Amino acid sequence: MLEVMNLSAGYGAMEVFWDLSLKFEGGKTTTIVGPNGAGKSTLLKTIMGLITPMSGDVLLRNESCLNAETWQRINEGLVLIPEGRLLFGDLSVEENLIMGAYPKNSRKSLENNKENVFNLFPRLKERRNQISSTLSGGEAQMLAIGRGLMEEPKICLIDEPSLGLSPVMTHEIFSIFRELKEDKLTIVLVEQNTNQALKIADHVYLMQAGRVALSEKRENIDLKKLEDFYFARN
Amino acid sequence: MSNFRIFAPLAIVMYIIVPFLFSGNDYLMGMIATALIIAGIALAWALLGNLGGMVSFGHAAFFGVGAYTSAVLTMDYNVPVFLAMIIAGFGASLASVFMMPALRLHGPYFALAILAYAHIFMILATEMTSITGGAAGLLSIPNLPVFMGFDFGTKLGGYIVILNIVSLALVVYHLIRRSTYGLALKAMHDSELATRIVGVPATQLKAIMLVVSAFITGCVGAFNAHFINFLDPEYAFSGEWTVIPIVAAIFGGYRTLSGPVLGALFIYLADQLVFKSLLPQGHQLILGALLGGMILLSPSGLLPIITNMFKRFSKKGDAQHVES
Amino acid sequence: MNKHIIKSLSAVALGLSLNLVSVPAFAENFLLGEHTPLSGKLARVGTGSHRGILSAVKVLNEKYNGQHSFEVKTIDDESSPAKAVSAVEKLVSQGVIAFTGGYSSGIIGPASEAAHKANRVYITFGGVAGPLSKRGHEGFFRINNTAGYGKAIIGLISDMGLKKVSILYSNKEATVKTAEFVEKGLTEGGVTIIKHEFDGHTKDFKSIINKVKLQDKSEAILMVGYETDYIGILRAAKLLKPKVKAMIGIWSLATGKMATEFPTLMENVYGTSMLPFPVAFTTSEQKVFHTAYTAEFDNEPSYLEQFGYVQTLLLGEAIIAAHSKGEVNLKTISEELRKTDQMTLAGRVRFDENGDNPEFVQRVGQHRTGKIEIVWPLSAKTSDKAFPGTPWN
Amino acid sequence: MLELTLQAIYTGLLSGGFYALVAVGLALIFGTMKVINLAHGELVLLAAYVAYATESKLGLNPLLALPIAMAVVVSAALLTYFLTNHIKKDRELNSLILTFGLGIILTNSLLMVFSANIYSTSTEWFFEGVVIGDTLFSMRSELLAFVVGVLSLGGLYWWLNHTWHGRAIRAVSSNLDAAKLMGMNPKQAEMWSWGVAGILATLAGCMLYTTSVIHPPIGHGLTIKAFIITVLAGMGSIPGVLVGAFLIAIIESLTATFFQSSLSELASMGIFLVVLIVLPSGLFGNKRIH
Repeated sequence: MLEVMNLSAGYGAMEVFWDLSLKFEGGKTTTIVGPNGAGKSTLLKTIMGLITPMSGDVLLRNESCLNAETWQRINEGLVLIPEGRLLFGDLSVEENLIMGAYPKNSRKSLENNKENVFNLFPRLKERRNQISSTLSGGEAQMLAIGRGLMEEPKICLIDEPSLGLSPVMTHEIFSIFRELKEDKLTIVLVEQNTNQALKIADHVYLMQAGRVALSEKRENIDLKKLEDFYFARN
Repeated sequence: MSNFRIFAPLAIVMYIIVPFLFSGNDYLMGMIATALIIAGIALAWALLGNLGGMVSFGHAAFFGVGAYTSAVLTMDYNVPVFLAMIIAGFGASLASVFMMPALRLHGPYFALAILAYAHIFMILATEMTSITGGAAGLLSIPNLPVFMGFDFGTKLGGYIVILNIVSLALVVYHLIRRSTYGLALKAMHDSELATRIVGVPATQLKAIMLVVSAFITGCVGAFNAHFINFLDPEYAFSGEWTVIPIVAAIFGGYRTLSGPVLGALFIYLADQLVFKSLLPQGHQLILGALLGGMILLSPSGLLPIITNMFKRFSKKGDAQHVES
Repeated sequence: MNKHIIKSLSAVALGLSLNLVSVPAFAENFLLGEHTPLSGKLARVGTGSHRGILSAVKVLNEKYNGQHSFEVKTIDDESSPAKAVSAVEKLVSQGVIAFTGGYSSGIIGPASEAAHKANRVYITFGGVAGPLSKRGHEGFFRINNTAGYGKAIIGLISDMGLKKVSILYSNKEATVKTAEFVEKGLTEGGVTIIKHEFDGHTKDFKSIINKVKLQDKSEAILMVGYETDYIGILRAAKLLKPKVKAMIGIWSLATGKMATEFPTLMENVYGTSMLPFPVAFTTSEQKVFHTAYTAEFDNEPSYLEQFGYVQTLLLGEAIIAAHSKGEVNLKTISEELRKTDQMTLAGRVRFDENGDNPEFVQRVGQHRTGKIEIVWPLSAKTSDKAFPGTPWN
Repeated sequence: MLELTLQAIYTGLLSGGFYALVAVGLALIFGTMKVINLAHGELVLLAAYVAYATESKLGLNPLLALPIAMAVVVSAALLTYFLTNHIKKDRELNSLILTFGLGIILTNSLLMVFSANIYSTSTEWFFEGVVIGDTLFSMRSELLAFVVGVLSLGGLYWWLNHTWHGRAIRAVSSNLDAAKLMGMNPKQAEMWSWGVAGILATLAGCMLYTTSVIHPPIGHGLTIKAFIITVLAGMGSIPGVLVGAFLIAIIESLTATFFQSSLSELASMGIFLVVLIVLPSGLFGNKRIH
């Protein structure tokens, strides 16, 4: 469904990852875990076209999409739910959600989807008129997820969804992802919260310092061993 | 090294060849001197822009304050002209101190705040009739004096004075850029956050750059007052003293040392000598088109083109020659 | 009333014809220099003055056809002193023998300084600052001055017998000086003056007019500014209708352009003007100017064109006179100019030792249904003034 | 005294509507592209000259010039956009030079075509007085300009909030990367913002011609005023532009009434500086600096 081949990218002259090759199967959930600074977020941004890779290729349904601009990739159903910082800070909560319905296919069901998001996150409904830059970290995260869902993704890249959320909230969010998974969405989940992430994963990558350190099917992964791996560098 | 390759021939041309060829031609000498006035402001502007990372839309303020300071000192208090010109630099620096609250602003906000200051200075000059002569301005401002037997009041004399002012400004700019200050400032330009972490007091450095830039501009303004012998608020604080130097600096490449100077010489002389004779009325149109084209085709300015030409020339082994 | 003009004209004509007879035709091309703002903020006035100068050159060439010719080289000074100085220097290097033109004291000052250094005569109408003529320049002449405008306005207001006048003036050099001159003259005559300063950016004059209406309660409004200011002031006044008996302006108000383009706005408004409009170009001199002007340009000439014409004509005649006596240079042209005493489109012209024209007194015209009648001084009037009278009643 | 004050505030309010109309196009473009269009005032002036030409050459009411003026000005705005878009490096700074150059070209072209003469509409209808309660005076054209200004800003506000093109402009102004992630094409949003700015400049130009006097050099002053209002508003905020414009205009007319007219600009510049230094991101801007 989605594949990156020998991908290298970074900011300016500073490379963040080198020669990455990962494969995300359709209808499956792939989790990428790894410490801060491993290049996970940069990888997602590169897949979305926000960052131009230095070399390598991104394949969407077996075709290179490097020539497609970010907004064209969105129309293919490829959606990134970014971390809370990428909100429209000076727009209200509700306006942020409405912006999510921008892709042509999702405009029709705008009202419906908005209600769904409000049902998922009653907190957002309470604060629908609040300017989003004044939200707390957890609320911002909810809004980012809600806005992503408004786009009606087919392939959903999720960047650190549990960041800043309470354990209860995290649990709820993951139950939403589980539902998405049941709807046969392709999910790429980047997480530091290994515990939760592994529960819904079909495949797991571990990234460290810009490289893939481990690639395994979920059933072959021993959480304990992974955590050893994980903290070995820290 | 590359600095030397540009400055050595430039200095030879400006100090020896130009006076040798044109000293009898008041028209050309006056023209080149005016181009150097623009060059002086452009250099001061670029210093603030390049090292301080601040785009100013209001250098006319420093120019005007310098001009009025020197004119009033020489006319009402009989201060010798050259001394008054230096005091004028301090006057402009003092004016820049009033602008320091604006240093906490960024980008276009800072640019506009400075523009507003310039405008306020112009209105004050118009309204403070007792000191500045108001809208009527000051006529018959003293000429540059005879000094050590040489009459600086001539076109050639004026040319030499402004050339020295610009050269000194270049030296100051160069020294600042090479100093630890300069390094800190460069780092600051790249990332303000980074310098804060490293512990460089960014605002303080910016303030120093503002004062230095104002000083240079003030001296240039004072020179112009004694060169043209006339001032009125609209002229002294005219937006042209801001805009043309900015255009010149960017045109020449404002991140380089010699760019603003070459840019000013080129812009002013090409406009006045070539475009004006091609299109006596509306020659500014060509200037506008040239600017636009330059920005689109060679965004880092004129200097890269010239240095490229240089390289080609030297490869051929031809005589070195700067056309500006 | 035209007797004087006719007399002096015929005297001039006689003098000229004598000249022509006594001097053998020795064809010479006289090169004149002109720097004037054709672009920048003074472009409008500069263009007007320029057209007058071109007309004068045309008239001179027709007059001396076959004997001498005149040519004017013009450089746009872009409303900038430095560029005006460059222009003068360049023109000198191209061999011009004298300068005509220039606008704004700030530009004329340095430019005439450069002409002085190059030993060239410089004649202008564009700068009224006092110090200009006190620099001891032998070759500096100007045909008009603040006083001439001021005297006309003071005369008019005294005739009206007004006791309280509001002066609205722009904070430019010429306007400030003129406003001060009028204030002084009128105050001495026992008139109460209230001044309101505005600047070139002022677009909305309702605030000032409202002050005149509610606080000053004066009997007349005197406007010292330029075309854009007048239009703004008159529109605001027409709206707020202060109880004044007259709306009076100075230059660029009683002009053909204003009369044709804004007939209702201008109704009953006074402004300085040498000639009525449509110009009853009655005298031969006026006809010559008008024919020459309209042959080249499609609008009606205003004071700018007239003054540019007059100064250049005077300069041309002085050059011819100097030439007929031998050498043409700063000294001889200046001498001839100083002998000038004649009636022109711009009134009587005579130069004192400073090069100023002490005879310069403007006349005042009043807009009447698309025309301009001369109403002051009595000796020149073409009609009685409609007083009290404003555009709104 | 009261009468004077009321009239001063009323006068300020009316010109504020016009100022807002001039400023909002600049704000819109700055929002999406972070580009300051220094030729904005010249575009307004261009529209005014089209209105003049329509009136004087075709003998039509200058307001009928709107469609032609719109075609001309919007094309000019889009051309400016395409050129600006081709700047490869340092766009924030270089666009200043580019648009400044375009402003020079426009001013001088107007000078060559229309000469340095001053023009103002000869249609008397615009200058008929409208008097409210015997104390508040205005000309029809001023009232018209105010209404057009406020309605345009209202319409723009609605458009930005309720249409997808408008929303895309807001999103791009707010956060470029996030906007791309919502499937928005920033180029398209930028183009729309220039086009709409062109339309607003056209309206402003026609209002300028019917309320005031035009000649070539005034374009630059309009840009500066627009810029000041935009910064005062907090870059990109539409309600902020309206409030900023009213604030500036009312302060100017109060100064003209109670001090003198030539100090108006000093007062508005002073207020501008004070606001800028106390609230660096403007009255309605984000509290975050930079």
